Amino acid sequence: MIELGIEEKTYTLNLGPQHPSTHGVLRVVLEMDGEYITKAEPVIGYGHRGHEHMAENRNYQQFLPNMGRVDYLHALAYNQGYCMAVEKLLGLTVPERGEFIRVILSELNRISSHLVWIGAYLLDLGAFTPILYAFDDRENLLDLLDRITGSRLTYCFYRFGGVPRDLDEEFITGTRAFIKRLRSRFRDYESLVTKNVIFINRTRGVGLITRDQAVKYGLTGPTLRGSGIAYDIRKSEPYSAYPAFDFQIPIGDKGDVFDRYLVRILEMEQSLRIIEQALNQLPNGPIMADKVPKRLKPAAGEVYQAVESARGEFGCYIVSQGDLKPYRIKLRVPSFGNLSILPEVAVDTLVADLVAILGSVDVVIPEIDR
Amino acid sequence: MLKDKLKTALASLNLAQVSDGDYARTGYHLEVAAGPGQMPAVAQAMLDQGCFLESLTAVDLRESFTLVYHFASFDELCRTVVHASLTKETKEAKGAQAPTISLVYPGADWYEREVYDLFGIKFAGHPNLKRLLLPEDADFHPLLKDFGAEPGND
Amino acid sequence: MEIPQALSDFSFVLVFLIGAALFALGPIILAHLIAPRSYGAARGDTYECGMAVIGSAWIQVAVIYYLFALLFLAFDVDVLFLFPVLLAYGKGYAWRDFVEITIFIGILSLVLVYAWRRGVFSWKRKQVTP
Amino acid sequence: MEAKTGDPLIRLGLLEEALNLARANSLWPLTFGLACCAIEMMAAGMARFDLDRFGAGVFRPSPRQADLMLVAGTISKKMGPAVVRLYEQMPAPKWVIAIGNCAISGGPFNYPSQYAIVPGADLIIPVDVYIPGCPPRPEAIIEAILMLEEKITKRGRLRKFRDVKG
Repeated sequence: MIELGIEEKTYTLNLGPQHPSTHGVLRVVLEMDGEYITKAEPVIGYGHRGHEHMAENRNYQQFLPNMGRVDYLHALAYNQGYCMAVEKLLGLTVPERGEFIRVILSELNRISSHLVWIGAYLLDLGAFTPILYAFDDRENLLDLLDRITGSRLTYCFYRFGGVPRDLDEEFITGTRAFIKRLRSRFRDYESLVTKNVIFINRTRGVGLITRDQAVKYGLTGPTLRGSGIAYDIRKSEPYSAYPAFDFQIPIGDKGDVFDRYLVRILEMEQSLRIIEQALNQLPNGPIMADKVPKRLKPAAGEVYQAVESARGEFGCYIVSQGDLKPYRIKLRVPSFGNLSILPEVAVDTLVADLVAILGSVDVVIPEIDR
Repeated sequence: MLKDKLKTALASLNLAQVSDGDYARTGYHLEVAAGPGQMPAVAQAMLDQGCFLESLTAVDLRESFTLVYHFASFDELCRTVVHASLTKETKEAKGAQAPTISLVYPGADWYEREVYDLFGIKFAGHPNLKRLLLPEDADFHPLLKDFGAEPGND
Repeated sequence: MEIPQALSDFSFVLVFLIGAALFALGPIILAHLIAPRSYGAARGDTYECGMAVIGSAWIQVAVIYYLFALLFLAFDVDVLFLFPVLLAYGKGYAWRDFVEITIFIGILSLVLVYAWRRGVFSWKRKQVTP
Repeated sequence: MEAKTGDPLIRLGLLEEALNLARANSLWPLTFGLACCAIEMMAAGMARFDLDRFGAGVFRPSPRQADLMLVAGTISKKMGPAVVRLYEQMPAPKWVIAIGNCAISGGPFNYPSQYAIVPGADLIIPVDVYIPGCPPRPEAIIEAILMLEEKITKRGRLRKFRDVKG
């Protein structure tokens, strides 16, 4: 090679903390040769707020609001995971109506999380219209959840032993109307995005993830199910009232970005089916376990409770030494594992494909950084 | 059953304790206690049975650390927890050390960096053991028990 | 001293040049005077997502970008030639002018066709065999 | 050099007022979502709450084209220098709205042994309007934009409604 004075060097670029397609404050340091990426190293910690340190300085009830702010898109799953872990420690059982209400609200929250993802992801790929549709549907959904829980995003609604407020008639009719309306909107998403040639060309065959890569990196959730592995905590480790409903787990076949998108769309349909069945079979009875002690002093021991959140398996690992404050709480967050595969998948891809891959993994940064 | 296969696979490693877990109360099917040195072998055994590393964390028990590894499997419900206790960095003993398992599970790379960042436990053989969450120039480990424990607000 | 006739015709060009200069420099000077000032240490640095720039951009850039620049150049010069045509268009036989222009642009767009066939525009994805 | 906005060399009253009226009604916010409040900021920009009614819906990713920084979320210590850098790289005139308790005072994450966050955006950059809430509802973000317009044009557009006696 003729020595031209400018030596052959890769170009280093910050896909930095403030970037529209990183869905928050994630920084990816890219080393590129022309348009092709030779090395992509995510740098996280820009959203670190120290939830686990806070857990050790608060008693069990005081840590509940934190649960809504770890993964604020599917906050109710985190509430459910944490409450069920503490209920396991205390040996509390939630009455059946309480479990049904938890499932209904958590599935509604999962749909609102997928709608935000569809909007933000298509925005990354340059399509501005889908986010308007998605957020319009989401606003209707948030009206429902707002009626019952009182907040729109960072829910802190579940209590140890059940649910503090019951569903009222207007919520039930509103939810049934919402289900009908969203089902009719799926055709719009179908024609707007799924059959969109540009979207297919940008996502088919991009960012392939195989099964043994998934095992090595501990992927869970739609990112894993896109590669054809039907691992969903609601089915493989049934909890709460999920055994009472029949629903499928959609899986992709090739494991590329398009399949991960398709899995999330089909999953919303399944969530609607769950909500419908839950509303039809809603038992009456108490919504809160009766004698729940005010000052919780669970016995010493440790517990691990896994729950299926919109991004994957949220595991709440609590070590208690028998006093008011938990000794240690570890939040096993799905996006941590899902993002750690990015350096391996992003090698030799175009920068535009990296944006597609990063979006398809659906990360929420304060959840990764905790 | 996956649990029995795991038991036979782990039996050959003469670990400290391999016992059934009480799933209803703790959420574990298999509880294992191992020395930190045996962790790469345990991780390899788990990977051969198709289990994935669910989470890796540490608990600061004031006089010693406990590394907690969770393994689960995609196909069959069987959650294994592995406790590895670690001496703390005393005046004469070298810093708390544990061999890395990121060569077996590349996903553990970040988990170990996070444990190093928040606890200060070093992992021997880790490709790039740097801080993961805190800024590079931070000089403290926040999740240690003696770090800023507040007066009880119960 | 009386300015010769030929030279005074150039005065229009002079006025035109001065007008152009004012038109260009005017907003810059105006902004310098009446716009509020912003101070800050990193004000002048290149914006890269809130981070300091790593390494320099002065490296060997991939050759594909050079080809794009060439294609742009071909069409840029092409437009330049169309300006004089503007004045003389349609004076004589309009059809003759139209045919001439299409031939002229057609030949130049052969560059585009050639580049397309040679695959300059297709960003080949390195098929990552998982 | 501390990050701040200086006054222009020549101050023409009438011109300044006209410019401020134009600036107030065409605020271009910088997309700068840090945490949960970013989702409420997006919801405020979308169809139902629609910031475009106030000319503030054009979310610009680059600070070079933005004149309003919406600090939406918790500023962690690792992110602090980047926030200051972004503020400095925005051309004057520029304003900052601190959305949510975390941006105002560290919010739920501000307690004695906190080690990871900057308790409040005004410690590092000058803030014009604060919106309490965790997260504040999109209507509150719209009210903040109106209050900022009031601050820029020094004319009480919002004050008329506020003085209506119940």
